[in-house]
Amino acid sequence: MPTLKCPVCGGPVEVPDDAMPGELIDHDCGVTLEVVKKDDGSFELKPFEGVGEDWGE
Amino acid sequence: MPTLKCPVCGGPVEVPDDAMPGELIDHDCGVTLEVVKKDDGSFELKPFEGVGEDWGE
Amino acid sequence: MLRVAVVVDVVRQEEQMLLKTLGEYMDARLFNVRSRALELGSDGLDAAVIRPISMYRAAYTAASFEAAGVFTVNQSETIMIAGDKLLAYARLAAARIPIPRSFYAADVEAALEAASKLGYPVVVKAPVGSWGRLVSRADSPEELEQLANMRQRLPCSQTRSMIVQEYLETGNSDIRCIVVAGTMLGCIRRIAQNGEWRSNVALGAKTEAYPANPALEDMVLRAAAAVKGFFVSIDVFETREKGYLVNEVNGVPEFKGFYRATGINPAKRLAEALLEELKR
Amino acid sequence: MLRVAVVVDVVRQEEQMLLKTLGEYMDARLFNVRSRALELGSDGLDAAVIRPISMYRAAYTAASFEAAGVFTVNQSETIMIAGDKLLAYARLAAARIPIPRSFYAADVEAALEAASKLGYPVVVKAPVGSWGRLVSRADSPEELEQLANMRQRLPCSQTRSMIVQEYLETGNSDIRCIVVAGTMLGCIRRIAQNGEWRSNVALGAKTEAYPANPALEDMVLRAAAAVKGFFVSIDVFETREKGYLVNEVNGVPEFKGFYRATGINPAKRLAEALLEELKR
Amino acid sequence: MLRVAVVVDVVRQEEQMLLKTLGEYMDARLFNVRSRALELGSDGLDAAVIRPISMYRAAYTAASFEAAGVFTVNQSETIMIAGDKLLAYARLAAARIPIPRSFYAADVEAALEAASKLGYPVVVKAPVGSWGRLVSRADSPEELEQLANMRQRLPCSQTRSMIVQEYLETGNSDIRCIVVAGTMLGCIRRIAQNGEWRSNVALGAKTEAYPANPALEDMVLRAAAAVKGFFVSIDVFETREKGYLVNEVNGVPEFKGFYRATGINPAKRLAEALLEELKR
Amino acid sequence: MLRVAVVVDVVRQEEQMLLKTLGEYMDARLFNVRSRALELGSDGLDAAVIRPISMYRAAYTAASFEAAGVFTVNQSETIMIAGDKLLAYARLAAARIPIPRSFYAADVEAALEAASKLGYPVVVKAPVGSWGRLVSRADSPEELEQLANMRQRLPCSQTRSMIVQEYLETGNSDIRCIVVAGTMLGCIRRIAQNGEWRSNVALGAKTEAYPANPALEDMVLRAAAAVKGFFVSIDVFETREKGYLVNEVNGVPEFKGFYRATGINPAKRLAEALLEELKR
Ligand SMILES: Nc1ncnc2c1ncn2[C@@H]1O[C@H](COP(=O)(O)OP(=O)(O)O)[C@@H](O)[C@H]1O
Ligand SMILES: Nc1ncnc2c1ncn2[C@@H]1O[C@H](COP(=O)(O)OP(=O)(O)O)[C@@H](O)[C@H]1O
Ligand SMILES: Nc1ncnc2c1ncn2[C@@H]1O[C@H](COP(=O)(O)OP(=O)(O)O)[C@@H](O)[C@H]1O
Ligand SMILES: Nc1ncnc2c1ncn2[C@@H]1O[C@H](COP(=O)(O)OP(=O)(O)O)[C@@H](O)[C@H]1O
Ligand SMILES: [Mg+2]
Ligand SMILES: [Mg+2]
Ligand SMILES: [Mg+2]
Ligand SMILES: [Mg+2]
Ligand SMILES: [Zn+2]
Ligand SMILES: [Zn+2]
Ligand SMILES: [Zn+2]
Ligand SMILES: [Zn+2]
Repeated sequence: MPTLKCPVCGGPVEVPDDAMPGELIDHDCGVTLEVVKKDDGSFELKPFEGVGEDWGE
Repeated sequence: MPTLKCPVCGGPVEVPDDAMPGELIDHDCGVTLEVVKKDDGSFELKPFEGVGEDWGE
Repeated sequence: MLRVAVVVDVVRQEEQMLLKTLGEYMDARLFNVRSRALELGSDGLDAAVIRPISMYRAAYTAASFEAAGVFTVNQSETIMIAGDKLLAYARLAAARIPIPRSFYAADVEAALEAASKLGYPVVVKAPVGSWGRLVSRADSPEELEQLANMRQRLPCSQTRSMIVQEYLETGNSDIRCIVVAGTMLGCIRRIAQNGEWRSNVALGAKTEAYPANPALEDMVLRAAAAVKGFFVSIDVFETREKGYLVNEVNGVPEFKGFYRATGINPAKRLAEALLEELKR
Repeated sequence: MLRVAVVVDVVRQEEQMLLKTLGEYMDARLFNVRSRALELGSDGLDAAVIRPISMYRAAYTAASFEAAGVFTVNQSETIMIAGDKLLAYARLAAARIPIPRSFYAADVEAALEAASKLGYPVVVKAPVGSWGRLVSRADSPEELEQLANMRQRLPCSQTRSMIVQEYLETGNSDIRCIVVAGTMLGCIRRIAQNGEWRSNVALGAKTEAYPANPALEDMVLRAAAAVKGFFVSIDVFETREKGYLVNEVNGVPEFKGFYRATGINPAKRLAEALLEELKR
Repeated sequence: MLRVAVVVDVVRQEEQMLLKTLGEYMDARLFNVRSRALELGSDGLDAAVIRPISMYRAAYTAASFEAAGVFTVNQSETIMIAGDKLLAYARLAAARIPIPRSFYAADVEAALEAASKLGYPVVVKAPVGSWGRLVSRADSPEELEQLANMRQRLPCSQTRSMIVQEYLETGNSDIRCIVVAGTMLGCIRRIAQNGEWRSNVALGAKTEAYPANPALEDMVLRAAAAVKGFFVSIDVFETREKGYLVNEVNGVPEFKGFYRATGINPAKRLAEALLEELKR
Repeated sequence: MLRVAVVVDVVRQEEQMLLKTLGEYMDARLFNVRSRALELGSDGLDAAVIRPISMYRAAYTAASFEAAGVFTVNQSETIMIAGDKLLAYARLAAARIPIPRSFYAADVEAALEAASKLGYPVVVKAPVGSWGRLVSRADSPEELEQLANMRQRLPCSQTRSMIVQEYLETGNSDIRCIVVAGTMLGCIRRIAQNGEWRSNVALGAKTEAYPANPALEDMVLRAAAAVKGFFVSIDVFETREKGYLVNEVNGVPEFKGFYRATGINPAKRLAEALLEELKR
């Protein structure tokens, strides 16, 4: 399980081995992070923009 | 007092002689109309877009 | 080999299950609609399982694939109707499926008129929205007026629109039934958290398996058919006075909780049904 | 006597004509959706002519009447599809009716990808909107990126969604054809104001009668049928390279300018068609 | 001759009165901010009377004129503070002027905490807004939570922000006092329509003259000074328990109703005060 | 012991540094505005360091503390002015500090007028916003009209407002200088990513230390004073033709990149300056 750095607070974030781009992770600092695949195939985390009015189950 | 035509319903709208561009008039058809000055100096009516969140007394 | 896209905007557990399970039956790949454009009418796939959480992203990807004749689960028509409570109620009512007594109110005045016909309390909901977010209860005309006025300040036409509905005694719970290709897989009951009347899991509701019965199953299957749903969940109220009523249809159903409570894996059933459908 | 409601939110000249003309054939009354609630499934009418300017008000009143089996012009399905350019294009394309080459783009990155496939300039439009308001042209990736970024700041999911489309040489004009009950009444041409490429009357376009021809009529009638339209207008582009293409369908058509340019009164034709339909 | 602009976005009776009256004392011209750009720091005027109904249009035109040293009524600082109830309360409280007991709540949880300290009912208002539009009352935690949740759906940060405030027994009325250049011109009382607790004229309130008294006048003048207001109205609550409290300051005051009830013409007083100010 | 709150909505690296460093000098505690209500005028603290990312949350917490006489860094006035580019430009211009030539435009027509005076290309920005998000460039009247029209569809009055500004040749870079209590700590240069003209770090800009000089320092300190900033960053354009110009003031400055490039720790300097200030 790789540990990535939170782009907002700099703290550690555990990302599952089989993570997929598009997965969301809530972080302690108060931000939701999204798993994004970089061009070189590795993962990074990006703050996730809030949900819109039509999002739901 | 000139009578202009409502651009929405086609009905008559009475506009005061001393009307100023920017004046608002509510019309029967359900629309608020704004007095606008044309290039030739005469008046016309345009539907007035709704007020925003920061409009008030 | 059959080729299917799992279309997403974010990847929840459901989408991971779908990708894994479908991958055992066919060539399944992820399609992230946030980074890729989709040509209307371009081809190359046999089917698309539509999973964006955003209703419009779901409907628009489905429609784009349909333009090319790709089989979509669900089709855009189902997604649009299921995603819009008012259109869904109308479809169900037209098919003589029982629903809560409901009015469409475009404005404050209309909402007050509707409530005066229904009697208080009333439930007010927006056609679009989920997780209980735009579902409110008004106990008096004052409260309703305040609420309806606030609603008129929302920026989207659909969230300004109101469904004014009788408040039903449901034990603060509802029943979610999952349907795949005309078969009901099973049901769960969602029971609202203490102090909350809305039984959304996002609002803390607990889930448990709920034993089906023929009356329920019949109504649920008719509801799924009325919206032309291939893979949908049907949310049902059980009331003492009126029996079962359909409250909601979901065209991109979450099923993590369902799987946990019942042991039934909708992803597997969907994969099998899809295979069968595409062979035809 | 047959009873029909003319459902409005604002009473334009069109609605006055409809009320007057329908009143000569049946018992026609105004229904203002802004002040009156509408029960889903309540009865008492034979037909409803749906005329709110707001697309959702139109669709929701239609659906509410349909829940009771009232005949609606147009039905909610037509209004929803015609009111949403992406759903409309998808329906038309699925019916093999020619449309501008178009992509669905959910986000900036997707829009850029679409444009790089189409080549610049491209047209970017929102699925919902009219009067040319959310229709833009981007001449370069920089301009498109800026535009698409701005779009993502709009408050409603539907106006954030983008259709990225080839820019067509149309002489800055389009052809509007009006269809009632499977018959094309006639066509007008709208020619954009000087310096403007969009031929919306709201943006200053001039209108003139346009002589129909069998190829156009055939395409227009197939388009109306594809969206199940009873009373719709079909907007067509005429291009040197690709011939006729359907650009847009309107489910609550304005016809003041059409009447002025052609002398044909759609309200009268609608009244007659409605009478015939209801007698069946 | 002194040159003054009357800056507007729409022209109400107030602006017509101002233009006419100011015109008797100086060269007064209309400046419509919707059609004309304003360079920051461009000169040519002695004063600008700022009258846009939109708070930001008012503040931004004032600021643009101030960049060039033009005397503005009111200055942008006053307009921004008066236009924002939270900034205004803070300024008043810092100047030891009595206000309703109030909390700033950024979110639902914070709002519930504030209300539990205040006791129910509470008033919840947005910092920006008028005509009573975003002013609500919550009688219970359930109602407050529902309301606060809805608030979080509004599109602008300022309308999502909440002031949670004690509900005061005011006889459903307030007192509006008009101040010009450090002098209180007079007061009116606004009494809410039957069944309404908010005394906004836009919500049907009736107005009548209200006799001033030294205690009221002293508080009102200190309030006007605290926000550096040249021409403002100060809205005051009169309560049995706490006496007078300032509820609101208006930086672009309407005075049509004041004029009718008191016979005092604020436009005339403003013209004279402006003349005096500019002579200095 | 002195008591200070570090007010946050999200805890970035900056806030962690502040909390740790201030904690070495005084009793420093975190105050999360998203979960806690703040009474206007309640006491108990000596100072509050205002750090919410949301401008209004920052301004409102500052104002709430000021109502009780708590020393705030920055004060609400500074936060409101720095957070609003138009108010900031006006303040700077009134203090005779050079800024880009700028117009306030409330609507499309006004924007076109401003641009025709400036000549193309022009920069169009909203008063509120950061990270380059509402900063666009228009190369022609057509592009500007399209852009300005889109802007009018945004939901908040402030983001509909436009600053139309000369486009300056800055080498796609700007200089950020940090000021604490009247002292300039140092500067960095931010250079835009390839293909991007905006030098925001959020848009990929690189940072490097920038050696100060007396002319720059003088202008920067005057700018900080003009907005009454205790701890602010001043963003400066360096142009061949006009020399240094102030483009922006930040009232809740990010300083992670500054620290990395210069080795200067603003948190430490702030703690010392605060100690000194509070001892007085
Ligand atoms: N008419 C009603 N009477 C009683 N409870 C209701 C009613 N409508 C909704 N609810 C409760 O509120 C919850 C959310 O409402 P629903 O219509 O399902 O909207 P959502 O799409 O947000 O889930 C339901 O699951 C149910 O518990
Ligand atoms: N792909 C295109 N190529 C050229 N012109 C177009 C294109 N799409 C739209 N237009 C022009 O813009 C106008 C408005 O676009 P349209 O799609 O009809 O949206 P609206 O619903 O706002 O009328 C059209 O009438 C036409 O003149
Ligand atoms: N704390 C309160 N207690 C009782 N009534 C209130 C309170 N706050 C507001 N009101 C009533 O609501 C009306 C509108 O509130 P106000 O704060 O003035 O906002 P607006 O800017 O919309 O006028 C007031 O005129 C008053 O009648
Ligand atoms: N008038 C201008 N001329 C040239 N570049 C500009 C101009 N205004 C802004 N920029 C560029 O755009 C960036 C963002 O603009 P800015 O006004 O700082 O807004 P933000 O608050 O979003 O950072 C600036 O850092 C600068 O690189
Ligand atoms: Mg539900
Ligand atoms: Mg069109
Ligand atoms: Mg008030
Ligand atoms: Mg900047
Ligand atoms: Zn973090
Ligand atoms: Zn009219
Ligand atoms: Zn739902
Ligand atoms: Zn007010």
